[in-house]
Amino acid sequence: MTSVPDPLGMLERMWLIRAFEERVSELYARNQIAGLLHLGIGQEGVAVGLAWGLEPRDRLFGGHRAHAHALARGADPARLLMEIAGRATGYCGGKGGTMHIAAPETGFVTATGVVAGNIPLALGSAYASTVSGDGALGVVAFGDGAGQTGSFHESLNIAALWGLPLLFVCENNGYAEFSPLSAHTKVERLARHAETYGIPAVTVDGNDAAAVLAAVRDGVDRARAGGGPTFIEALTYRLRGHYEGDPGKYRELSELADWKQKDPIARFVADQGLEAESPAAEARARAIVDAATDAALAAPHASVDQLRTQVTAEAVA
Amino acid sequence: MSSPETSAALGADPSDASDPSVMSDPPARAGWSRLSYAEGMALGLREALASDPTVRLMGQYFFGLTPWRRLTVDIRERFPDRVWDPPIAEIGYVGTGIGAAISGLRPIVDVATASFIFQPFSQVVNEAANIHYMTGGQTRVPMVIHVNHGIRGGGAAQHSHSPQAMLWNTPGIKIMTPSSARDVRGLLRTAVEDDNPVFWADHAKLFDYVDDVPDAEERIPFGVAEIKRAGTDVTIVGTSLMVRRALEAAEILAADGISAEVVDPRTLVPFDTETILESVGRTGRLVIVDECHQSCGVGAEIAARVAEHAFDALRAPIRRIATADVPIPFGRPMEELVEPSAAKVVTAVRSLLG
Amino acid sequence: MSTLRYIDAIRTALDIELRRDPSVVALGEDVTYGGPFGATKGLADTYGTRIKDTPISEATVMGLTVGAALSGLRPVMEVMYIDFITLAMDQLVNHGAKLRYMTDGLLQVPMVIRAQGGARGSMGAHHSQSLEAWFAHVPGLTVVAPSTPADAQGLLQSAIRSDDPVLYLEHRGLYWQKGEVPDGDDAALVPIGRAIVRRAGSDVTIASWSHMMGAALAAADQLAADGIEAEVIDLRSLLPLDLDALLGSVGRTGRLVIAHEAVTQGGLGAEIAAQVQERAWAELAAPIARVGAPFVPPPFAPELERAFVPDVDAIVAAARRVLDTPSRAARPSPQSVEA
Amino acid sequence: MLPDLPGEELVAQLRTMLRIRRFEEALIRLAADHDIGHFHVYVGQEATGVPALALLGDGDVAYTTHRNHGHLIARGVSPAGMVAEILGKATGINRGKGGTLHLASAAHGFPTTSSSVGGPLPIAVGSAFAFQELGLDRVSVALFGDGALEEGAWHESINIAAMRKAPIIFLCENNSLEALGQKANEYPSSTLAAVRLTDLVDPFGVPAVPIDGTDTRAVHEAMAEAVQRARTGGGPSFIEARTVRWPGNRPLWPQLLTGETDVTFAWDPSGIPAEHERWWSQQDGLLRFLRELLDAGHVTREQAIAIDTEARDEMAAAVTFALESPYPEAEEAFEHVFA
Repeated sequence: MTSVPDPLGMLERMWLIRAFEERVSELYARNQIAGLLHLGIGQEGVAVGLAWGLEPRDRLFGGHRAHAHALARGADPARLLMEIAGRATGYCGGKGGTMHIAAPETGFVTATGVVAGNIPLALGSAYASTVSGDGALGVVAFGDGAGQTGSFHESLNIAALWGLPLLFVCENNGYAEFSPLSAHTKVERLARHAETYGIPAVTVDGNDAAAVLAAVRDGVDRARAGGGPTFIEALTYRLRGHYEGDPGKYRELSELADWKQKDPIARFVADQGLEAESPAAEARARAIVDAATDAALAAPHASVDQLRTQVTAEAVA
Repeated sequence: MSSPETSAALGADPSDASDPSVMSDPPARAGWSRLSYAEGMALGLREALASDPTVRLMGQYFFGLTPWRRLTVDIRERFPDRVWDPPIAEIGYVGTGIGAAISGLRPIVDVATASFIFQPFSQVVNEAANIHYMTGGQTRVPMVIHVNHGIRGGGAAQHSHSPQAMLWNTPGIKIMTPSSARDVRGLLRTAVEDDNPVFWADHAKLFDYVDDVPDAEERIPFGVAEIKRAGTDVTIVGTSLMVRRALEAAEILAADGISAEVVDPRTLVPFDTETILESVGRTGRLVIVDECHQSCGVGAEIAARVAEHAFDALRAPIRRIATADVPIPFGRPMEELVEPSAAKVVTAVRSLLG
Repeated sequence: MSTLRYIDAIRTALDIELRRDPSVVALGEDVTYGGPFGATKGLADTYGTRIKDTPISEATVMGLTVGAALSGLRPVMEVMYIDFITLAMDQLVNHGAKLRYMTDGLLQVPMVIRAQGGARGSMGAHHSQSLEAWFAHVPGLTVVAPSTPADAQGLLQSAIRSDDPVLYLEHRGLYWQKGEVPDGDDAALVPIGRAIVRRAGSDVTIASWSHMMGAALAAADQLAADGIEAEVIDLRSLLPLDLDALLGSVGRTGRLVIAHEAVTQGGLGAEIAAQVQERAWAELAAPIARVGAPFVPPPFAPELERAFVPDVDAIVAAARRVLDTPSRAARPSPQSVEA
Repeated sequence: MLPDLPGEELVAQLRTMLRIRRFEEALIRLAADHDIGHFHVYVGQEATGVPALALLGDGDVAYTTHRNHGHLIARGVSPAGMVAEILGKATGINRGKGGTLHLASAAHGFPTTSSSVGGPLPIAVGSAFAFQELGLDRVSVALFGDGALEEGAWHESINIAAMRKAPIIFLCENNSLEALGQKANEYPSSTLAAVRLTDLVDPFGVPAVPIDGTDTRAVHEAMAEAVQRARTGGGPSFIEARTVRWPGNRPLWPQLLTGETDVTFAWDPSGIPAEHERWWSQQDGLLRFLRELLDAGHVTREQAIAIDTEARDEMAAAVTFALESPYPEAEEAFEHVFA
């Protein structure tokens, strides 16, 4: 067992993410949320292990499955849910939605709906801190499907060449959209690519939040000491389909059952000896989500008056 | 009539989808069948695969994530060795499609959501579109590039693009934007047999519309517009899903005694300017409804042409109904406001008729 | 005032803004060397690592530029030939242009993308395009295309100071042209979104930008020899367009010719024509004429390249065509026009 | 060392190398008097391209880049038609529409030539894909420089090729030894973080070998093995052929900095100018090949001079043909947009 400094905080945040994602799923099923939803149930260990290793100034960029990352960094669940439900009071005024959530004041800069589209953004953020000297790390979380894109390769190369203060966090959940990784590449561990460019790379059990945290700390220490980027490949599993409504028929039920046994929350509770505290932590998380839901559903829908605002800094006609 | 668009909403399990044989009414006439747009697509794909052993499908999201995607499963079962699922590497697999086309195959490459065309944009506009020209006519690139374009509900700014106007500014690539089961099937057959790259833009909200389709094989030529509804007071030109919105508008206008003619160009490249000019010659008024952004959109080119060549026939300025010039917002009320609608077409027509 | 070549004016603008604002950086392939045409030559001597060479990875460098912009810098990225921007379209169109809107202003993307284009010097279909219409179609972007050294400097300075992603389009056929540029850090600034009348006239309006301005002014000279006074407008800013300037001019002349080097079909001329015919319906005395390149990729051979690029004669012919149309004062008045 | 091939085949390869060398030299001289735009020459890489492409058969295809002249000559394309194309003449192999960047001859297995770095890589994979699907015993070759490895297209292409076990050979001509801007890696490449280029290939499980691109035996053997692997279902191969960048390639426009090639340098080093001693005596693969042929007795000095004279005469005639050829009719610009 790896000890962590704030086990109860991490546990409660994992419960918050789980409760939040389950609620989003329910609301979607009840047709109270629009759009193409990608949930991270089962991957909470990576998001929380990552967030607990960062400082507030560090800038995290998420992908299309990023609710967990925003919450892990401290995004307000109510404002986040409002955004996902297209409300005027959501983080992005309802203009972004599930795939484009942002909570920059928490260090969760933005998400993107384009596979691997966030990797160059994080690269630029890390580059900016080398110029401005603000000491912020660039951090990017992406899935294994991003590993076959050109941007992935280009970004590893530039990060290594320039020695950027950057963490690549690959959440390898075994599936790129609907295909197992083996159908998309012969490369089993994407960390192999990082090694090619001389980037220190480590593969960890992503369902072990403490192990993720330890790997993140190593990477953070390296980057802050001027040692350049680190690549962390966290092996995990998506307990839901690629998107809500995905029947997931491409997966074996036995595989799903196996992974349910490795639930990152249960694992963390057992490893950290939090059996006594867990039910209350879960209850607190669910209460927060209940309140967030009430607030979100009561919030006004995005206002059409805001349709033409923020296209550019200069107001458009 | 309730719009079938709603049932194309994302996310339902395919097993929940209504059986198309139940959805389809009995054949309207002998030798014709009533098919949904999605079934028309699937028919065209199956016919193309059956008629030419060099046809290949690259990609698996022809029907997006709608329940109709089980039709891909059906195609895969019939042609198990002719469908390839590439990795999420659009530059790589679109380029693979180009090379395969150069070397003897006729690939139909699916880029799925049209917003993702910007990933392999260089392959599409710098390579596929230019190769025949740059080589002085030596090499041909007979391929079809498929996307599902447009505002589909909650897709927000990165899953709602209609990039066809940008490609209309790009010499060397043909563009088809069908609006009915019959058109998509017939145009697809022509596209697959064409020796040029063809950009094929579908709209997920078209998939459920049902129309008559001839049982016999049919190839619809490119560059021939179809008058989808005859009228005398105003011409409405629509493309893709917007043909449906135009027809809805014409229906509403008819109740007011306004006779609208609805013209569907069906292909942007080549483009049938003549049919539109003839129609405008009769009606004297033109409204264009297209789902690209307005600035430099498809409507701009049509308006500029008609304004130049039918200047004397026009009795009123040409009006464009397009997607507002903002990134597509996520929230529903805003999304409804930015997209072109039948109501907006009706308002525009009324403003022209005073 | 100093006399500068267009390319020197670009370098001067970069120099001033790099000096004024430590958050400005310049990125691109071989920019420390000066790039293929010398626009950034010598800047690395003064500004050190703020002038940054990148690998040939357009997609990622564009995304990196976006990421740097939303993390506090004002990056200026050079795309060596605008044709190569096709490799970076996703980052530009799906990210750079949209992030402000998608986040409702939580983020801003103050970046400049410099790219040169145009069919000059027989470079063929991959190095010669004029692609402004693509970008004028993308909400969230600002697009400018200067035609003189003064505007080259002034618009680039304004672009760097803008909080929006700006596509700054250079034409390599203009690089060696000289002109007067006001001295000083702020004297040359040119506001974005403002067209300028380069020649006043009352018979026909000719709207153009970038390298085609030279042909437009030459055409006006030819027409003047026949007693036809053309008003020549340099749009300079392509998104947003200065429609008021155009409508004002067309209100006086009743006739409009739009000339650009890009392919006519789907070009920016279509958008301008569509807007003007709608909003100046009553004033238009003749059809709007568009002059642009044919619907073909830029060819290589010098003869073919000359046939591809619209010339002075084409603009003169278009002007005569619209002037030959009998004036239609009795055109029916427009109905209420929606905003 | 020499490939294990009959003497007459080796002499034929020498002839091809000399024809390429004299073609490029003639072009550089031609550029002094004629504006032929920016171009790239293959000087110094002949010993890679000639033995490698000699292993291809009818129906095999190769996709090359902006540095394509040598590859085309190696597979039998007419130098006269190539110079004519470079001058934009009607008799050019692309009818004046491609130019130096896009020289292509489908009949010789060059279906199209892209000047977008990395652009042809996935297209080459596509041809291999088609050969697989159609059951054709053909291979596809992607020819590219080390810069292409900086592009995302590279990563996507090799991943797909490896997944499909496609019959493709990635022949990377790394001509960056002694080039500008080297980094301190084991082998220089301006902007790649990988220590060895072949490291980029290893994760995909594709066999990858670095070879000396001036060692014709190494080229022949690596290519023969790769072709054999492709033809027998073994999938893709990667070859990195390393050569020194010819000094005349260092300026933006190629120049005859080392003077014209003098074949007598192969046996009489006393004539070699001191400032380019290393180039002519150690780094030029063509002269190395000639020395080895002389040593092995496959060719005499007199024969070498005769072959070289023929090559010079052929290229002089090619230039004359091109200069005397007519330019295309301007209307040709509108042909071949669509098939």
